[in-house]
Amino acid sequence: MQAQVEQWLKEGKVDIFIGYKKVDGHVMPHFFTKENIDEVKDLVAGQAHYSLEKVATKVAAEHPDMKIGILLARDCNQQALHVLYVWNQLNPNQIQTLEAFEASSDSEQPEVSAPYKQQMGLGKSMAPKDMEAFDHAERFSRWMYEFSKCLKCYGCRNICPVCFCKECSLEHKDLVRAGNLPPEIPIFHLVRAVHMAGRCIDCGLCEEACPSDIPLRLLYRKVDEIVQDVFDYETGTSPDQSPFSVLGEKVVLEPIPINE
Amino acid sequence: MQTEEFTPKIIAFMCNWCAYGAADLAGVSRMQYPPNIRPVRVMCSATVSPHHILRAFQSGADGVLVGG
Amino acid sequence: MDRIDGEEGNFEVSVIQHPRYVDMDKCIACGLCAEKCPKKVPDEYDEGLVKRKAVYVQYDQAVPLKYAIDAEHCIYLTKGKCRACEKFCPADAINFNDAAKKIAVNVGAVIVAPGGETYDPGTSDTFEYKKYPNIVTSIEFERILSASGPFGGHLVRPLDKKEPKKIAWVQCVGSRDENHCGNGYCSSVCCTYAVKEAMLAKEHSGGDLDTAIFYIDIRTNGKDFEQYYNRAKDEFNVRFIKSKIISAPLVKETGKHLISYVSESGKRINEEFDMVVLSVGLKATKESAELAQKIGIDLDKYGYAVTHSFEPVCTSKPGIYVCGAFQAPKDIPSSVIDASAAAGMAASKLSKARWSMTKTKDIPKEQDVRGQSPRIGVFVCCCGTNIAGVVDVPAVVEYAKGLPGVVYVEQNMFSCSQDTQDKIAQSIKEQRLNRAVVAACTPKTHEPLFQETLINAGINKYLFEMANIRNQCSWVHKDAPELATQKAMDMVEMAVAKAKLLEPLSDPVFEVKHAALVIGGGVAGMEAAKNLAEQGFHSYLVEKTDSLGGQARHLFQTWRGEPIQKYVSGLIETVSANKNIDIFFNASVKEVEGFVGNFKTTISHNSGQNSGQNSGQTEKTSTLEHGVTIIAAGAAEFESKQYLYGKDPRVLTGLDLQQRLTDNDSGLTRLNSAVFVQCVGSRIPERPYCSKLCCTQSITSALALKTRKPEMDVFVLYRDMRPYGLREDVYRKARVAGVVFIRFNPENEFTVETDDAGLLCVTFTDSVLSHQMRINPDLLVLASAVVPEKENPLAQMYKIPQSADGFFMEAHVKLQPVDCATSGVFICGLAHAPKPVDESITQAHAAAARAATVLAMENIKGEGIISRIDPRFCSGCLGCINVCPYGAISFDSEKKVVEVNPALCKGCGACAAACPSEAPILMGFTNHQLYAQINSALTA
Amino acid sequence: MDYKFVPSVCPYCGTGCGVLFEVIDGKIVGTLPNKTHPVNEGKLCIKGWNMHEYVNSFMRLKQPLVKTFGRFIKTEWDEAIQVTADRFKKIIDKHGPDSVGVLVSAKITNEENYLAQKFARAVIGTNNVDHCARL
Repeated sequence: MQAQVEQWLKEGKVDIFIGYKKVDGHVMPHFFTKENIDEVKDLVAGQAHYSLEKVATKVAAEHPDMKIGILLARDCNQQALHVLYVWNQLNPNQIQTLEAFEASSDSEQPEVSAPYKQQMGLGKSMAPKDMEAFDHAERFSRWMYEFSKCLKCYGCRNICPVCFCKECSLEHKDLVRAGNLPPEIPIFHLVRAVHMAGRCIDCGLCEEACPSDIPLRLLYRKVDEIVQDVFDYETGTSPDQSPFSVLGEKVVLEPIPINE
Repeated sequence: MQTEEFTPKIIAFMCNWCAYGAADLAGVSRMQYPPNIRPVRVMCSATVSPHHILRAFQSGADGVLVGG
Repeated sequence: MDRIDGEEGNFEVSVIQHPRYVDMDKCIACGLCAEKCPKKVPDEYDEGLVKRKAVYVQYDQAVPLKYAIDAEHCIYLTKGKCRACEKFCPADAINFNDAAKKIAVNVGAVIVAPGGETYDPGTSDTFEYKKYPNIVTSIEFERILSASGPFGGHLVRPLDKKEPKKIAWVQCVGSRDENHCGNGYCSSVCCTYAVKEAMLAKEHSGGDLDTAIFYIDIRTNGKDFEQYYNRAKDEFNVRFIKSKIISAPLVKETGKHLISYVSESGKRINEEFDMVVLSVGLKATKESAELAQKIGIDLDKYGYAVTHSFEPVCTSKPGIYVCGAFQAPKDIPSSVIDASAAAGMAASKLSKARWSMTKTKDIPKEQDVRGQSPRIGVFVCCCGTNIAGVVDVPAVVEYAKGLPGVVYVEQNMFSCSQDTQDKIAQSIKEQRLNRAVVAACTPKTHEPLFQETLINAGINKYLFEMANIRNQCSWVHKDAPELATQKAMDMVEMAVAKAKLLEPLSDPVFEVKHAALVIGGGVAGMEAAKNLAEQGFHSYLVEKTDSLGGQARHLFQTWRGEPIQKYVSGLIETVSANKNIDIFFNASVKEVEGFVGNFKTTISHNSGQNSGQNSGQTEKTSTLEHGVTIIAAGAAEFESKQYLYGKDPRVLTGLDLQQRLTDNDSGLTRLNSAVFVQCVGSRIPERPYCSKLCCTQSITSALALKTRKPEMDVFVLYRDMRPYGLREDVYRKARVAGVVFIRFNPENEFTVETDDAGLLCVTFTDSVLSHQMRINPDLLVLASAVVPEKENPLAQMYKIPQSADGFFMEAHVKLQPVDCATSGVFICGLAHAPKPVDESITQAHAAAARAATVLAMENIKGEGIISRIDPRFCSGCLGCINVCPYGAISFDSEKKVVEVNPALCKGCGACAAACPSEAPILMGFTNHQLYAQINSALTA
Repeated sequence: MDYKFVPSVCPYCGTGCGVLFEVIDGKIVGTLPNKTHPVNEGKLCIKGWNMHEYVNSFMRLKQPLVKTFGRFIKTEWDEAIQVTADRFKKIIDKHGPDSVGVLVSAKITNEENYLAQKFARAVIGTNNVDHCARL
């Protein structure tokens, strides 16, 4: 891995390589360049939980011609790149990727949920289909409980590798009013969920960043599943189509009666 | 506790070229329906975004109809 | 029409306007007159299935929506007393003193479009239609299915209002029938409408309905109709039974009707149906015959206006044109094409008079209200009792007074009347209002009127909002006046909330380049260019080969027997000599930019203009500026890889034979037998459409062979013979002449071989006899499909979609059959759909007429309600480009943001919904405005 | 080229969350939570998430100001401290030390906060000390 990056930097195949380095015991993102090429020996992959893709978009915005190398430490990194290519936020010709040795994600490991959470809210390890065990009223009250915990830190959005809007709807004063805490339930999270449909790659960073442990992955998995069912679009698998260009034969959304 | 009959408040987004015209025609034909619907005319149902629907629910609507 | 004098270019026409007894200016269509009128009359619109009153509107969608008194039935007008309507009319609109008026007009051309009527099966009542209510005509059935019909769209039998379980359609009632009614022609429309009715009936009934269509030939030869027929067969399980039905006797006890027919396997079958629908044909009316006599135009033996294949909308009298079902029985798209063509033909003769009678209006200067705080005026309409009878209007007025931003509220009896309009304009000026809300009827009909009032008051017309408290409130909530009043208040509040946020908009104006680009130098392209040239517009005619004429160069005769070559060479000569037409040979379109009024098309072509012969010349590119594009790119004949085509000289395509007939090939008279095979390459899974023209072409070719050598054996193997409309005559003529038509089963083996003796050997299964048969003809003619160019690059360049079959798609199949979805692009000829030469000519003139509506204008005014992108918010994700159906959005790669082309944007707002950042703003319907409406709807 | 990630501690409250600053072309363009920091374990509050904004804010004070005749005038540290000390002295002389209160910010370090309360009690002589992280 280190040798490859060193070679790329020397050959000029990449101008900058975004990877990880251990600093004071913390694995953290690091820019490797030709100027500091001796640092490449410190390049690590490890249990890295940062969105290097999002960092790359910031670099690319400043330097559209710069050749950027990115370490793929988790399988969702590549998917995030695809999404960013699809939405024209990164130019695939500008990006070189290097797969780290441990390709599989370790964020998949669910954390243990306390019995209280299981009872009152939504356990973090839940899959959308598990939710279907509850009736609509139950699901509704569980979600409202989860949303009521929101501190409106915007961490889920800020950390999200595929959130790139210059102007975010979550700061639109007609949609999410400033000042209110918690944000008017549930609009903040549902607006975000709508935007995640066909964009979320289930990397789990949002849930990790959430100080209130709102099970955001479950929410976004659900909307992505709908997109997949209706449009047969699998988010992040291909760099060259957006869900808007996929037209379904005929979209039938079954109406579901509200349980009394 | 007294229970009142539930009359949902419904916001209807209606496409100018079809559903809105159809609602007009329902009027011309004097068809009768309950008065708890509030029509919002739009130029095409395509312009109705999830935001509008969420905003409607957020503002207290019990149902949202998109006609187009 | 009273009388007509004069000649082409100068007709004196006298028209009688019959009294309506209702003042159109005063009538507000409240319907009170009809409510009070005591006289009931069978409703013609609902085919007499329900009653109307003597004062009535013909149907709910009537334009203008104004009442009229039926003098034949009105009690006062027939017996001298009543006048109930007059007493109750709140608008004082009834005028019994109304009298017939004679109106004289001086015109240069006359277009006759009296239409036709359906055949009345009661005239020669073999079905006993008059006697039995469960035998209905197809038009009655349409009304039964309609939501606004007599049973509210509920499918029931008229006799006992029970839901039918089995319905039979009987085709060719009053068509293809010389015995009962003398209507020897095919009515063209009934097969497809029967298919539609059967499918709709199935949808209405929820699935367990059994539908059977009894037919002679299924003639679904219109664009995409064959696919529709296939769907009915395969997906909807509509039964299609080839059998001519002549009676359907009643089975006494059950109210059912018995139909007996012979099945494919030759068995006689008796089947009972709950309802029988007679698919009645079309016919010319007695009135149109009288009209024709007054005008002095010739009619054929069926009463249709005589026309010529090469001038399909010209009557026998110059300057008088015909369109629609008076020319021949035809469906909506054909009638609409005809109508545009007739207008185009008339316009080509009247181009000098264009704009000569226009007047311009003085418009007061528009005040700039930007930056002012809103001063909203609310005008609440009573609409007589229409609104005030249900909604408490004074309460709404009071409520409106308390709404933020409202500075003035007025109550009007009739907001749309002229004096109220003046009053509103006056109030706007006096109260210095900068926004206006009218709470009345629907913006669909009245917004333009009130916008005009705003313009007259000197404020921007987009500073206006309507609250629809009539059509969507008082009329539909009669029984809940309190709640209706509450709703009306909410609606006014919503309108005010939006009005507060309205901004003045301007309609963009674009200059028009007064030239047309016509792509394709076949008959359609040439006719279109010629028509435009005659209208005084310049055309660039782009032909991909080195000569004009297209497919028509191979054609021999029309079905009427008119020689095509003479016509084509004459047309080529006219077009080549016309100074208004520049022709480019060996030309192809390379690049297209721009939009309606301002296209810029780059073509490559050989350098010699107007001379196709020197194709050795060097290639050149030219960039043409034009306001419209007419696509007449044509189509080719299918080349079969089967049936020894290209391998045995005795096997020809339909066009090959036409070419030999044109060349008067002496070899043809040496033949002793010929076989025509229909549907070669058409109506098959990979090419499911019907090629429409081949049946008639084979018939004319067969007849031509028979004429040359009467003793020749001529066979036509067919699936359904489709000589629609008046072409049925030539089909009959061919059968009389001894051409043998054999229906074969395409699912069984069909082979063409040469046997040991070197004879051609055609083997097929006769579907009547279910026997395998064999013919050894001297000539085999493959009636081959019409094949368009799939993935034509023009589709991409002009952003006009192609169907799965490769034909260009029109904007609306029925109502805009020559317009494309891209404004300023029109389509005609084979590139649109398979069609014979006369229909190509008609469509070419229609395309020219539609194109002229753009070319005749100095500039085009766009709509103010379009999308704009706020570049500060755009992240350049291109999502909006994907969802824009009009291709109006493009990406600026320098600024990394998208832009909307105001000429292409139609204001649908799909971009605004797709954008996660809300960067696109649909002017007049901004998110901000919609959120305000939503909030105010729910705050009460 | 000056691209780096700089680990730091959030200055807002006393929790001491670990953050990373994204530095591109020498400018802080973003803040990320330190995923492995024992205090916040990869989470931040809204203030922490937006630290980079005030660093680059045009409203940020970069120089001491002295209010003279109702207007703030830019000055040097020596003068600013001198003026402050003089005014405090006058006030304490006239109204006693309890007429002064010290409000301390979460944006400074723990040690600085300690110094501030020491300053209040030992130098000014008052217990009127408070801090926004006194939750």
